[in-house]
Formats: sequence, structure tokens, C-alpha cells
Amino acid sequence: MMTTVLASVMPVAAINWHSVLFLLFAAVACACAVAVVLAENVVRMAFYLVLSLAATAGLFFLAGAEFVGAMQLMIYVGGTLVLLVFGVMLTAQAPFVAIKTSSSDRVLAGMVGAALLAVLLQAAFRVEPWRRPATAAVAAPAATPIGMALLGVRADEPAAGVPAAAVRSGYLLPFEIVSIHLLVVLVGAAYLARAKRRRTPRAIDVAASSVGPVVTARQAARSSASALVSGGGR
Amino acid sequence: MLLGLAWLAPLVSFVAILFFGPRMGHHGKNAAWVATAAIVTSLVLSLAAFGTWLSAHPVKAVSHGAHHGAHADGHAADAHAEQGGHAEHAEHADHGDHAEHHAARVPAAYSGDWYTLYQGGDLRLTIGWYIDALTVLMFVVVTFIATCIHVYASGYMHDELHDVTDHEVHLSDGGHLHRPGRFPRFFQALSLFCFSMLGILIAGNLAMVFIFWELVGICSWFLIGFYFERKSASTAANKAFIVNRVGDFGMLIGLMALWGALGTLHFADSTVAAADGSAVTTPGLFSLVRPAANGHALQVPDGMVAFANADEVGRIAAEHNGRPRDAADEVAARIDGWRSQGIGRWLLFIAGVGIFCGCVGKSAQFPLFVWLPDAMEGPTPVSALVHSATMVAAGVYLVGRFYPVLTPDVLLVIAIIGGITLFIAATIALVANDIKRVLAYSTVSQLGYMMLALGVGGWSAGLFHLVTHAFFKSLLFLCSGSVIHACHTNDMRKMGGLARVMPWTAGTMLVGCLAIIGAGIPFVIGLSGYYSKDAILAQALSYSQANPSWSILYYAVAGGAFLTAFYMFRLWFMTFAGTPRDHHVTEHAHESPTVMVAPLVVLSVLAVVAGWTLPGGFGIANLIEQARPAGTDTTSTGGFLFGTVTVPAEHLSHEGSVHVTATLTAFATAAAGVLLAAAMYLWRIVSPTVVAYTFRPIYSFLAHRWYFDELYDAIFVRPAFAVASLASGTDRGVIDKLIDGIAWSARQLAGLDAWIDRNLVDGLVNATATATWNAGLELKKLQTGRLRQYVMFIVVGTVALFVLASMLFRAALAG
Amino acid sequence: MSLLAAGLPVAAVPLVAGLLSSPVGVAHYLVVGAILFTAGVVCMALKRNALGVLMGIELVLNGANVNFVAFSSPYLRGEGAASLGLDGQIIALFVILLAAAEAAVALAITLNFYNNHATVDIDRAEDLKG
Amino acid sequence: MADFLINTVGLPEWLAWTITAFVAAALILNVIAGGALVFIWAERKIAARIQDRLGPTRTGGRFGWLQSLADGIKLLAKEDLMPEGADGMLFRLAPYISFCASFCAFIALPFAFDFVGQRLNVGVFFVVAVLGLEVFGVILAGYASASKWSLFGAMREAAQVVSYEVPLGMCVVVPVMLAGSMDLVTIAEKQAGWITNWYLFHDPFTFVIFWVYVTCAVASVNRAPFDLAEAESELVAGFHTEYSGLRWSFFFMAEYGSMFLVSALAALLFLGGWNGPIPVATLAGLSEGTGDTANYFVRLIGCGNLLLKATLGVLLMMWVRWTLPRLRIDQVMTTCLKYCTPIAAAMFAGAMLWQLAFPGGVVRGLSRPAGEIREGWLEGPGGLSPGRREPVPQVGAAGGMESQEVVQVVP
Amino acid sequence: MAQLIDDDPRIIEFDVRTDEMLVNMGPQHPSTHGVLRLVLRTDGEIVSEVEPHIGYLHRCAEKIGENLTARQWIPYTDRMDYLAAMNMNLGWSLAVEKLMQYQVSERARHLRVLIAEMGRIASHLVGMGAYGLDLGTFSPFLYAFREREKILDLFEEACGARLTYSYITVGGLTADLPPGWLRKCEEFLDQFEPVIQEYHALLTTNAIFVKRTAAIGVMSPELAIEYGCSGPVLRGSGVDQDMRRDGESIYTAMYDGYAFEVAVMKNGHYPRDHAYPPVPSDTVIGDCWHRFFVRMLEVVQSMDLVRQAIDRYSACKGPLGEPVKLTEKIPAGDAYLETECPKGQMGFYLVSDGSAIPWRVRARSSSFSNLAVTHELCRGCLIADVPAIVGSLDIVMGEIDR
Repeated sequence: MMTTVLASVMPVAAINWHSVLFLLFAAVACACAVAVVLAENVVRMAFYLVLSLAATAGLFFLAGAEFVGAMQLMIYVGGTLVLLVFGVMLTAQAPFVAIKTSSSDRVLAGMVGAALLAVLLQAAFRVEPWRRPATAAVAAPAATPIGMALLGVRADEPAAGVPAAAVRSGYLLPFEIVSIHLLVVLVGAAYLARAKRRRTPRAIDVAASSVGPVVTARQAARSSASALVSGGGR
Repeated sequence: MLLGLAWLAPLVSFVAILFFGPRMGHHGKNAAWVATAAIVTSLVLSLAAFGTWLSAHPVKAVSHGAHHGAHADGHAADAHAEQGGHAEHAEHADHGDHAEHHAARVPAAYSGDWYTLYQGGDLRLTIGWYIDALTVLMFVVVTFIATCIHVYASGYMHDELHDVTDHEVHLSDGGHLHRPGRFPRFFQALSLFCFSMLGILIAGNLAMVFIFWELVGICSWFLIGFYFERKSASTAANKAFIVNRVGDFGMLIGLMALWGALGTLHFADSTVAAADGSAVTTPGLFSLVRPAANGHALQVPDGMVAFANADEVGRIAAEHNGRPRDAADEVAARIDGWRSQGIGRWLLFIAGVGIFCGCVGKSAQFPLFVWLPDAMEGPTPVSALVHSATMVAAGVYLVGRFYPVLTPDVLLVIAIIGGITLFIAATIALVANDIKRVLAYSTVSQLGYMMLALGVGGWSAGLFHLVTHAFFKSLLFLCSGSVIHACHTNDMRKMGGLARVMPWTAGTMLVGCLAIIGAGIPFVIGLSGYYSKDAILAQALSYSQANPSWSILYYAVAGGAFLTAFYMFRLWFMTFAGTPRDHHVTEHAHESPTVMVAPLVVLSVLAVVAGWTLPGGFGIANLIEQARPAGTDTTSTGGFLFGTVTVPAEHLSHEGSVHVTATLTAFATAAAGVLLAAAMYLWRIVSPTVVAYTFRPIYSFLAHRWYFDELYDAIFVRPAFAVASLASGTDRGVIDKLIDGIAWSARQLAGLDAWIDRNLVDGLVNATATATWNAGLELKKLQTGRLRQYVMFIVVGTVALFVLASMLFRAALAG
Repeated sequence: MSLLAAGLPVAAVPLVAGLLSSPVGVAHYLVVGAILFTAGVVCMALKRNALGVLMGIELVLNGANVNFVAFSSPYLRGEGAASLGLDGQIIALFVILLAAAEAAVALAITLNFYNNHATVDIDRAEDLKG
Repeated sequence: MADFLINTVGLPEWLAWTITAFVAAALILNVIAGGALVFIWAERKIAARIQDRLGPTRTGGRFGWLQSLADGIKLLAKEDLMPEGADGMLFRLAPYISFCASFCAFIALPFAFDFVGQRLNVGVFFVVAVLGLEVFGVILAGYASASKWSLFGAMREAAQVVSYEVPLGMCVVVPVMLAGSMDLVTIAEKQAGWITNWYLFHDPFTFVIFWVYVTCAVASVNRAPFDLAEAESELVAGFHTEYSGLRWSFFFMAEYGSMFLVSALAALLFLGGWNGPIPVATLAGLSEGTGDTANYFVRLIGCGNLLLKATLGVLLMMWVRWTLPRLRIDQVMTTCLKYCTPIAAAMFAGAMLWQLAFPGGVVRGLSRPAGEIREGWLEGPGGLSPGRREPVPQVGAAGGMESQEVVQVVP
Repeated sequence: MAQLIDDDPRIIEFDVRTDEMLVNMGPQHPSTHGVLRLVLRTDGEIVSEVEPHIGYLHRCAEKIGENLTARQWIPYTDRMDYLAAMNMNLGWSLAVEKLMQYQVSERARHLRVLIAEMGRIASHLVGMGAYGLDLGTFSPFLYAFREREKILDLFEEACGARLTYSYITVGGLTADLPPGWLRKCEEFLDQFEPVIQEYHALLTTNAIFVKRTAAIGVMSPELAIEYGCSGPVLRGSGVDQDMRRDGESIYTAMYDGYAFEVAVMKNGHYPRDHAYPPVPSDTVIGDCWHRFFVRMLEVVQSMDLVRQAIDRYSACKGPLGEPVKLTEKIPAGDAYLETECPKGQMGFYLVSDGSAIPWRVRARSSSFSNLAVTHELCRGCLIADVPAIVGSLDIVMGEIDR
């Protein structure tokens, strides 16, 4: 029915396929984001989050940010989420997978969320006038300018006709900082997640250490004996 | 690019040993391999670069600037002429009209930047390169000698492979220091040292030079203080470092003068691709000081003139208030006038002298040469490296590199300093008995030679001597190391007759001695030192002819040659000739292992041949000539400080009369020195003891090294102590008392205050605290510890803020 | 779809048609970003599970990223309008990287919390409560 | 093809593009599904031959060539079991996620110049990233199965794949660096010419890193000796213990799809892509621009080349699987973190320095790749290719976008 | 307290602490060699405790033996270690003969050696192939079974059965060898010898195999003796014991005049009677690799013994002799005899009241003792090591459960 109504309103040829794809990805992203909120089970939440993030990556592709999109897939979806799922499973015991929230909290959060959404939407509609996008040929997006910028050279601005004096410096320093940051985070996370605990020794350890106590006992016996002797001598 | 890699190879080794040194084999045994491999890599790459350079810029036999156009068909003859000992150069003697040729001649040089460290305003700090024939040559020399020394050191330092008991360090309990070996650490420092030196060589700007300059300094500190448990070693290291800092301070002043006035520290013009794609060329120091427009003649750069005349510029700017372009135009129009008034030349002089100050420190020139002999406290390979190829060479190299910017005044200063150094060091070397000290003072003396040569305009002569000296001095040091290794003593008086037990060492050392005194058959052939020393003498003679008032310089050189010959052969005779003086020493003496002898032989061969010019003109001298800075091959006259000084063009020294005189002088003085030494120490016609006794005061003056250490002690150290004790006395006697008094009265006041405090203020404060406490108790309930509520608060707050703001400042936020 | 099929506002049809036929602009992306952001915030506020809160944070960051990318996109801007250009994409990249780092640390903290308290309920993380 | 439909058949543009897209999707699907069938049969035969057996002999007449089809039919007919405690939705979805990830990566995989689902600027990156998503299906399957063995398998897979992405990424970066592009088409095209132009032989470092890549690729698609996620002697069947029937076959197809994918990627990155060891086409004068039909056949041959190389890669993996024992999980991680990653990093640095020292290459100097000669048409996806004489037809208001979205498989 | 924890060597820092899990490995699991059930208590991949549960294959064999005559019980011994049924037959026959003080003919003695050693080869081939399977490589398993099939063909020709032979029996063997059998057997041996190098290449010296087995499941000699381990498991720990040499005289008499060296590491090396691959440096005596290697050595050793037995058997011209009657009475008393079976020392005990039917029958299963040590070996290992360790013990559930 809807199709027919729709078809009566507009011809199929008028459909902007870019918009269709955008709507598709946007719908998946938003729906899954909402599903994350609504889901009770942590693993399912993670699953929806993956879908949402992947759909966002699709949006990035549509927006011409291919590198960012691939990065999103690789790091966010691939790395972060696996990490999360790990966490879920390391603590995978039934009572912890689903911790219920009280319904009053839900209502409250819903209201607050709605208010925030209203504010954000209002901003979204008001800040940016609804412009028609450029239909003229745009330079094909490439990863090269990003790479150059990360190395400290702005290749895009001169290309865009920015006067030489106004070309800003690249992102070498932030890039390095982020690199160091990641390293520190890795080390820190590994350190934080450690736990001390008693561990049943392996058989090999037992075999190795079985010699130890015996010897010490023997030595102890010997030393006490010698103490006795020397004491007697004195 | 090859040189860049060659430069970085020791860095790689340094980093590798730094991190993995202790794990490299037993006690880091393989560190030597890593370091040697790195330096060999450097050597190979340098040789490759050398080859590339030669293929791109074939060395021509003509050493006299721009005549090859006019005398293209005379090349073969020239080559023969040079082979024959520069016999005939008359045909070049009369070139009145080569100014325009000279103007056109610019040395082949490449420069550029690898990486821009910082760019802001005019200042552009880069890691860059400036490569000409000199750089390439020095790369080969440095890496080659460093390679020899690495190989040698891997044998010499084997003691460090296991735990070492240092018998020279006495602990409080009477025992000797026992410490783990530091083999990898040594090679680590050695690698860094080579890296720094190569960095200086390749540097494309003064800032980079300065960075590596300091790195060389710190490396020398590491290496000289390698046995840092020994007090003498650590003191020597500190001394070397501090004395160098004194020189570096001057260098910093020079740097600031240059940068402040000219805004660039690059040697060469640098071309930077501007953002709009066009290439913007910033002139470097060389082209600023010797602009091509002016026929590469030296002039005070515009920037420096304007800088020196800042008041006037400011006034002009004020006149043209609001029209900076006009102001600039007017300044530009008037600069030539100012320049002719001599404005700014002081600045250039200061810059030159400042830079030279650094070189004084690094190249151990008077008055900062005192550190070099003490640096003998380091292991011998280090001495060899420091003395021949790296540290001291850095100073001469920098003067050579910086030569175009130096005014005749500065050159004169350099020449004088060089002459003084040359003489003082040579005299001290006469009486020193420590084999390494003799060599050390000989180094200082030879450095004085080089400086003097540069100062009197013998650019290529000085650098030529630097190269040849690098070979034979490292040879001499390694030989002495070999001797010390065998005899376990440094004292020459205990040696003697070693030639029989250590034939290789003796032979190679003899070659080194002959090379350093410039032995050769006049006008026919000679060892490497023969050519370089002749060139210096000739140039000094030429200079003294041009400036009769400064002819003392020539005599200093000639006298120095005599002294050199004397003390070098004194050393050789005392060590190797005659009969053993101390049987304990010679009994255990033995030839060194192959790994130590091999570098000796290689170096001795080079010490012989390094000065030769092959048929066809290939030779180090010509190669250096290729890098001659633009505009320095003419006779130039100038100076305001010491009257007019004429720096004669270097090729003038090749003129027959000058050259013949110089050669004969050199030969005569050297022969006289050798004969005297032989007379005293070999044939024993004249007893050294008697001579020493006869000239007792002079002997003890020399033996105490001109009392320089005592002088410095008296001038600088003692006063510093005195000032310090005065300060501390003032502190204790006056200031402390004063403060005590203040404290006492403050105490009384405080007693009063305490009463007020307790009764009045505390009551108020307590009331406030109670109120705060109660408020806190109430507010505590808000902080539930529940993250989720906090999130909620934040969101509500944000929304509320936004709503509030959009109601109040509708326009501001909604837009 | 089913709502529409059930005969509910046919007036929505022109809207859908408009969405389908008109090109996408920045505002579209901003709306998506807003929804993701809000979902994230609500998620943070709602979930008692520490991991759920983490996921909320990820959503929030992601919503912000959508905005950055949208503002920097060469396709979504009108002629002559100022665009963030490369900056937006690079900021988005950094956000992604830092989000990964944040997730690692937060997860480590969560695990540590779990090791100490045997739960991941953040309502029980009130040791520092005033 | 879209041109053909629009210009010759006269279909409306949107329909033409849709049909083109579907045809492309179908082709890729066939590569996976058909490939999986062939590979399963090949695996059976190869395993049998390695083990002194005959393998399937009778199904389909001779050589048992219909065996995999018969298996497929059996799997279709099998009951789809789901354990009682399983998380139904995730359990059902997991195989499809795995399969989709594997399938998605094929979109950016070129089979020959212009034979590519969607030429992406960041093609390599995209393929690797999407390939990494396959692990999600596995994790979800492991979790949703409500079996401890499955969970173990999933955890192993997660740890392993995430770890191996690091050296894999480093290996992939080397050809990217050499080619100066992340576009797979450009990378492959830069290796055109004689065999010496292949990045495998570019320098010693690339040669070494190729083998590191092979190791990491085998590990990242979970093949022996890194098949820990499904280690049958330890974990029964790992993450797919509880699966049966069609869903199980989807995992299988995803696995074979990924195997083919990494092999094809290896071929593209190191082995010259669709360029044979000898530039036959160039020698025969069949350069680009000789004519559309000639072009088409040249590319078809190139496509065959690539398929051949990828198949060889898959066969290599099979050979390895039936020869070597399985590593332990900690050894797998050790291999990754202590060997592959440092080696890859060192080789990366080495290749970089090599490139710095010999920018022209050493062996490459012998023959210049065609791509460098025809530099002009290697630029980005928007560029004009000689095979297509006119610019990409612009459709709709946002015509510029279409070249991004539209699938161009057949010129 | 903190001090205490820091000093306690048993407290080890973990990367990540996770929940403990109880996992059932078996009885339906690909690598538990039958119907063994292992209950693992795991922390992630790390096994903290392993508890073997047995009894799924219990068939009351011993009780049945108290209702049958000694010879009638022979087929039940077949079903104990069904992979080396010949050796089971031999053990029981010898135990009964010990009580009866029965002496078999010389020819039968050599034939028994021949058959028993062939059985040992067949058993070790399964052990080896299945071990490869446990470690995830499939092909060696089939290579091993290819050769085993040839042995089974030979057995089938000799006694008519491929698995449950009941060939060796009280008082001798049920039948003599058919003509041409020895030639076939020699052909098999000649063909088999180079194949062993193939096994070495695929398993023993394979880097991954060594990585999986070296220093895994290390069993000290003391531990092995404490738990009563025997056979290759014991010898793999470096204990020099082999019933064929150290057993009771009625058993060792069988091997009189046979030259063989016990496959055990002495003074740091294994017997040098054949060309063996070198021992990898990262192995530890008593680990899985050594247990496996001892089996490989014993295969070669058994081939030697078979060759010697063939020579002696064909040299023996006397009659084979008939087995005792089915209802032969057994003298009153009891007898216990341990023989060296492929899996270890298999002991049979019988008490007779003088009738033909033993009053009491007991079997001492070697696999049972060997399995008992599992929980010691697996403590703290990884899940993947559990099959590797259990596989290296080479157990047969039929023998354990009886």
C-alpha cells in the first residue's frame, strides 16, 4: 500500500539512491543504538553496538571519509568490541550478564534522554541550514592527504587553494602523542587487569620444588644439630 | 643520501648497544662487532659516496681556481709538474685578469634538508646536509680512521670483557676497585662519538653543527672518563668538558650574532617549496657574506649592516610610518653607504671570532689547549680518535667550513692563536717524558699549524694538513698504544731498544714520525706530511711577504717544524732505538696481536701515500681544492682592527720563489731537528741531562707546561674559591646574624599574634568551619556514588543550561 | 513500514518521498549523530552493568564522530560553504583511537573491579561515597 | 554493462544500475559459494591423496566431483538443531554475520583491472578490516551456543584473530608503501611486467615479509596449524560444535571464502595480482587501448591468472593443514607476538630503508611495470580508463556520487 | 599480610583473572581414547584440576572369569586391551601356566615371542597415530593404520581374527602358522623399516610436535614409581625397568637368548642400536615427548625381536604342541604374573581351588595405573595439553574398565 502511495507521489527514477543508502545505514545505526539501550543481555548489547558502529562506518563511506570508515571498522568494531565481548565473557556468569534496572530509572532516563534529544535535534536543524550539496565534481577522497597530514604536511589546503602563508601545520605532534598514549594505555591496561591469586602449581613445578623443602629440612636438621654440638662444646 | 646513511649507521649501533649491549654475547662481547660493523658500513657507504663524487666531479689537476678554461690543454703538463714537486708554476704566475673567472667559479656543493625540526618566523631549524668535496673527503677519512680504531679497540679493550680490577683506584679499605667490565659501554660511546663527528661533517647549518658539537663534547666526556673511578680520569673528563664549554660559550655568541643579524644559520642557499608551489630561495650564510653579485668578494651582509645600525633603521621606519615598503626601500638604498662606513663589520668580526672560540676549545688551541694532554687518561683508542679524526678535527673543520665568512681580521686572530699554540705545544713536547703526552702536545702543535695555515689564507693547505695529520697521528697513537700495551708503562725513560721486539710497531711508528715531520726528498717525493707541511710553510711565507709586519708567523712555522722534528725523533729514539733502559719493561714486551698491528700497517701505508697526487691529478690536495669556497681564491685585503691585512691568494704560494724557499726551509729545519735528536738521544754526543741542567729554568718552565695549569689555577680557580669563601663568610657572619635578629623579633611579635589568633580569629574560623561542615553533611546526600545519577545530572544540567542560554541569548546560541 | 501500511498518516508519505528524493545534507548526519549521542547518554544513565556503561560511552563518542565526519565531508556541503576539511576526518580518527584506548583502560578497570567485588554492577561501586 | 543496458537495451538508468549491482553481487557470491564447493572437493581429494587414500570417487561419475554438492544437499536436508539454553537470535544470526563479513571483503577485491565490485581508495585496508569482522560471527556463535567448548573456541578465535591482525596489518603495509597507494588495483598494476616486478622479489625484506604474511593469513583464517577455534581434539569442534545443517555450512563457506580472500590478497599484494610472470599481452602487442574486445580478453586472462594464484594459495593451506600438528594457544600467541610482529616490523623498516636507498628498485630496474609507464590512468577511481572511453555516466542529481556507489564489474 | 602474599611463591600473578569453569571432556569426546570422562576445572585455558571418571566400559570381565575355565576366559582377555589382544592372551596364559607349572614347547615359545612383539608393534602404531591425532595432525594416524592393517592381515592369516585373536592360549597357541607366513612377515618388516623414518619426520622431529610435547606433562621417576606407572610411561621417565628382562623367570625365560636393549634413557642417551633422531634440546626426561619416543624405539626394538624370533622359530624343528584341554584342572593355589604389555605391566592373578574354574580372577591393569597419574600431570597445564598428556599415556579404556 505504501509503495503504491509512494509510487503515486514520486516516480521511481526520482529516487536519489545515495539518500536511500544513507537512510538505510542511518536507520540501522539508530535502531541498533536504541536497541543497545533497550537490550537486557550484555552480549546482545554488544552485538547491537557492533551493528550500530558498522552502520556508522557505512555512513562514513557515504560521506566520502573512506579511510575513517575503514578505520572505524578495523579499530572500533574489530578491536574495541572484541575487547568488550572479552570482558563480557570473562565475567560471564548468568546473574551478571543481565542486571536489571528499575523501571522508575527507565522512565527518568527516558525523559532526560528525550529532552537531550530535543535540544540536540533543535541544534541540528537550526545550526545548519538545509543546503543542497555540491553536485559539482569533487576531488576524489583519498587516504593520502590524511597520511600526509599525520606526517605533518598539509597536502589538502594548498590543493584547495589556501594561500601558502595560511597553510596550517599538520598533525605530527598529536599523532605522536596519540601513539605514545596508546602505548601507555596498553601497558596500563595490562597492568590494571592483573590480579594476584593463589594458583595450583603445575606438576612440573611440584617436581622441581619437591627437592627444595627436603633439602631445607635436611639443612635445618643439620644446622640445629651443629648448633647443639657447638652449644655442647661451649 | 649515502652519506646520510653512513652518518646514521653508528647511531644505529649506539642505540643497539645501548639497549642490547649487555646481552650481546658474553659480557657484551659482540658489541664490538656491532659497532665495528656499523662503522664499516659507514666506511663503505662513504667510499661509495666518494666514488660517486669522483665520478660526478672528476678531480682536475689544476689547483688554481678558474684557469682550466684557459689552460685546458695544459693539464697533463700540470699533472707532471705537481708530480715533480710543484717545480714549475711560472706559467700560472701572471694572471692579472682572472677576477671575472673567479667570480664565475663556485665550488660544487649540494645541500638540503632532511627534516625540519621547527619553523617559526624566520627561524628554520633543520636537520640538513651540506656536501662538497671536503665533506666527502672528511667522511672517508673519519670513517676510515674510526674503522681502524674500532678494530684496534676490539683488541685493546678485551680486558673489559670480564671483571676488571683497577689497580689505579685505591679504595678506602686498601684494596683495588673491582668492577664488572664495560666493554659494550665503550663501544656504545665510541659509536655515538663517530655519529656525532659525522653529524658535524654533514651538517647543513650552524645549529646542527652546534648540536653535534655538543654531542662530541659529551662523548669525549664519556670516553675520557671511561675509567671514571680513577680520580685523574674523571677530573680529566670534567676538565675537557668544562674547557670546551668555555669555548662553546664563545661559539654561542657567534651563533647568536649571526642568527640575530642574518636570521639564518644555513651554510648554503636553501630552497623551500612554498605552499603555493613556487620555490622560495633563502640565501644561506655563504651567499650572504659573499654574494655572487659582488663577485663572491667578502662584504658585510645587508642584514648585518641593518642590524648593526638598528637605530638608524628604526628612525627611517618611523619616518615612513605606515609605509613599510617605502621604509624598506630606503633602507636598501642606504645600506651600501652604511657598509662603506664600516657599520656592521664589528658584528661580522665578533661572529667570526665567536665561532672560532668554539674551535679553540674543541681543537685545543691556546689558551684552551690544556684539556687535550689530560685527555690521555682515556683508553688509548679514544686518544687516537680524539686526536686524529674526530674531536680536534672538528674545530679545524669548522674553521675551514666557515672560512668564507671570516674576515681578514678574524683570520689574523686565528693565525696568531695558531702560531702561539704551535709554539707553546711544541716546546712542551720537547721535554715531556710520557709517550702519550708527547703525542698529545704534538697534536696540539699540529693543530696550531692547521689553524695558522687557515689564518694566513692557506685554506686548502690547512685542511690538507688536517687530513694527512689524521692519518699519521692516529697511526702514532695506535703505535704508542701498542707500545704501552706491551710495556705497561707510559714513561719513555723506561723504554728503549724496543725495535727489536716490536719490529712492526717500530717500523710503522717510524713512518708516522717521518710523516709528521714532513720528510721527503725535496721537489721529488715525500711522505704525506711533506706535502701538507710544505703547503703551510709556503703559504705562511707568502703571507709574511704580503704583510711584513706579521712575518713572525712564518718564523713560528719554521721553528715549529724544527721542534716537531726534534721531539718526534726524540720520542722514537728513546722508545725504540738504543739499548733497553729498564729490563723489567722490555723483558715482557712483545709484538701486539694482529688485530692491533693490522690497523697500524694500513694506517702507515696511508700516512705515506695520502699526500700523493696521482698522474692525472687525482689527489687529496686537488680534491680539497675542488671544495674551495667561492671567492676565496683571490688575494683579499681588508681589516680595520690590526691595520690593513692582506690575505694572499693561496695559489700565489705555489710560485717558484716562495715554494722553493718554503720547501728548502722545511727540509732544513726538519733535518736539523732530526739530527739534533739523533745527536742527543742516539749518538749521545750531547747529553740531554746536561742540556737540561744548563737551561734549568727553561727546562722546568717547559716541564711544567709553561705553568699553564698553575696559571689557570691562580687566575680562575683560586679567585673563584676566594670569592666563594668570601661569600660564605658574608653569609655566615652578616646575613645569618641579621636573619637571626629578625627571627627573634618575629618570635616576639608572634607571641602577641598567637593570643589574638587563639581568641579572636579561631572563633571566627571555627564558626565558619562548623557552618561548612553542616552544609557538607547536607550536600553529602547528593553524592550518592552512583555513576548513573551523575550522568543524569550532567545531562539535565546541560539541557537546562542550553535552554536557559537559548532563552537569554537567543541570537548568540541559536545561530 | 507496517505502521504506514496500516493506514496511519498518509501525510508521512510525502516526507518519506522527500527524504528519498532529496539529496542528503549535513543536517541528516547531525540528526543521526544526535540520536546516537542520546542513545549513548541514556545507555550510560540506565545500565547498571559497567560494560553497558562502557558501550554507552562508545555510542556517545560515535555520535560525535558522525558530526565530525559530516562537517568535513566534501559531498555534503554547499558550494563555497566552509568545511572542516581534513581536520574533521583526522579528529574523527583520533577519537576512534582514543576510544579504543579508553575502552581498554575502562575494561581493565572493570575487570579489576570485578576481581575485587565479584560484580560488575556499578551501583555497588560506591566505596568513595560521601 | 550498465552502459550497455542504458544505451543499447534502453532500460532506465536506475534499473540498469540495480541490475548491474545484482549481477556483480551474484558473481561474487558465486565465487564464494562455487569456490567453496570446489575447494571442499579439492580438500577432500588432497587430504585423501596426502593420506594414501582415494577420497571421494563415485559421486558424479568420476573423481567424486559432485561430492560437495551432495554434501550441500545433505546439509540442506539436515535438521537445524539449536541447543536449549542457546540465545536464539544470536545463534541464528552468527553464521550469517561470518558469511557477510567474508562476502563484504570481496566487494573491494579486484579480479582484474576494472573487474572489481567497488574500487576503493582504501581497498587493502577495507579488506583487512572487514575480514577482521568475521570473528564476530564466531564469537557470537560461541557465546550463543551455550556450550563451554564453543565458548572456548570463540575466545581462542577472538584472541588469535585480534592479535594476528597486528602483524598482518604490518605485512600489508609494505606493498602499500611500495606502491604508494592503498588501492588494490593500483598496487597490482604497479607490479605489471616481468616476474621481477612482483613485490615478492622487490627486495629481500619483501620476500621475507611475504612468508610472514602467509603465516599470519593462515592464522587469521583459522587454518591448521592455527585452527585452534575448532580444534577437534581439544574442543570437539570449537565454536561450531552445536551447529548443524545449513548454518554450519555457512560457517564453512565463510571459512573457504576467507581462505580464498587472503590468498587473493597475497596474490595482489606480493605476486603481481593479475599480471602473469611474463607480460604476454604486452609482448603480443595487446596493450590497453587496442580495442575493447581485446581489452576484455586480456582482463579475462588476468582474472584467470589471479584465480590461479589464489587457488594455489588455498592449496598450499590445505597441504599445510594435512601435514602439521596444531599449535597450542599460547604458542600461537607467542608466534604472533614474539616472532611475526617483530619480524614484520623489522622487515617493514628494512623495506622502508631499502626503498630509501634504492628508490628505483634493484631488480625492478630490469623491466618497468606497465603501470608506471601509463601513470595517468592509475589515478583514483574517478579516473578515466582507456577501456571506458567516456566518463562515468552521471545519474540523478548527485551524479558524482554514483561512481562511488555503483558497481562496475563488466566494462 | 601484603608481605606474606608477596613472598609466597605459590601466588602467581595472572594476566587476567576469570571465572572458574567445570568442563566435561568426554565420555564422548574425540580425544579421550574411548569412553573416558575427564572433568576439568579450568580458569580460562588453564586447567587447575583434572578428575578422570572411569567405568563406562565395565563388563564384569573378572567376575565372568570366575565362572569359566582358564582357557574359556582367553577371549575375555582379548577384550581388555583390544589393541594388543595377543599380549593379553599371553599374560593370562602365562599366569595360568605358572600355577600349573606347565612348560610350552620351544617352537611355541619362539612363536609366542614373534606374535607378542608383532602385537606390540601394532599397539604402538595405534598409540603413535592417535597421539598425532590428539595433537591435531591427521595424516600420521592414517599412515600408522596403513601399517597396522598389514599386521592385522598377518594375524588374520594366522588365527582368523583381526581384533580378538585368542591365538595364544594356555599351553601354547591354537594353531601353527600357515605356510608362507614367515616370508610375508619378513616382507612386511623390510617394507616397514623405512616407514619409521617417515614417522620421525612427521612427528618425532617435527618442530610443532616437539613444541607441543617437550616439557609438557613432566613426570619425575619418583612420581612414576609412586603411582605404579609402568611400560613406556615409566621408561619415558627414565626408570630402567622392563618385565621382559626384570620379570619372573617363567616370563623372562621366554626371551632367553634374545638380544635386546631396554628402550630407556641411560646416562643421557637412548640405546644406540639403531639410527634414531637426536633428542631435541628442549625436552625434559619424563615429558610427553620422551614417552612417545620410547614407544617409537620399542617399535624398532620389537622388529628386531621379531626377526630374531623368525630365525629361531624356523630353526626349531620340534612340534608346536597342543594347548591344554579346555577343562584342564588347575592345581589349588594362587599365582600372579606380570608381563610387559605394550601399555605397561599387565598382571593377572588367579586363585584356584583345584577345579578347572578359577576361584578368583584379577587383572592388574597397566593403563589404570597410568591414568591415575593424570591429575598430577595436568595440574596447571593448558586445555590443549590435556589431550597431549592423556594421549602420551596411551591408555585403553577396555583394559581400565575391564
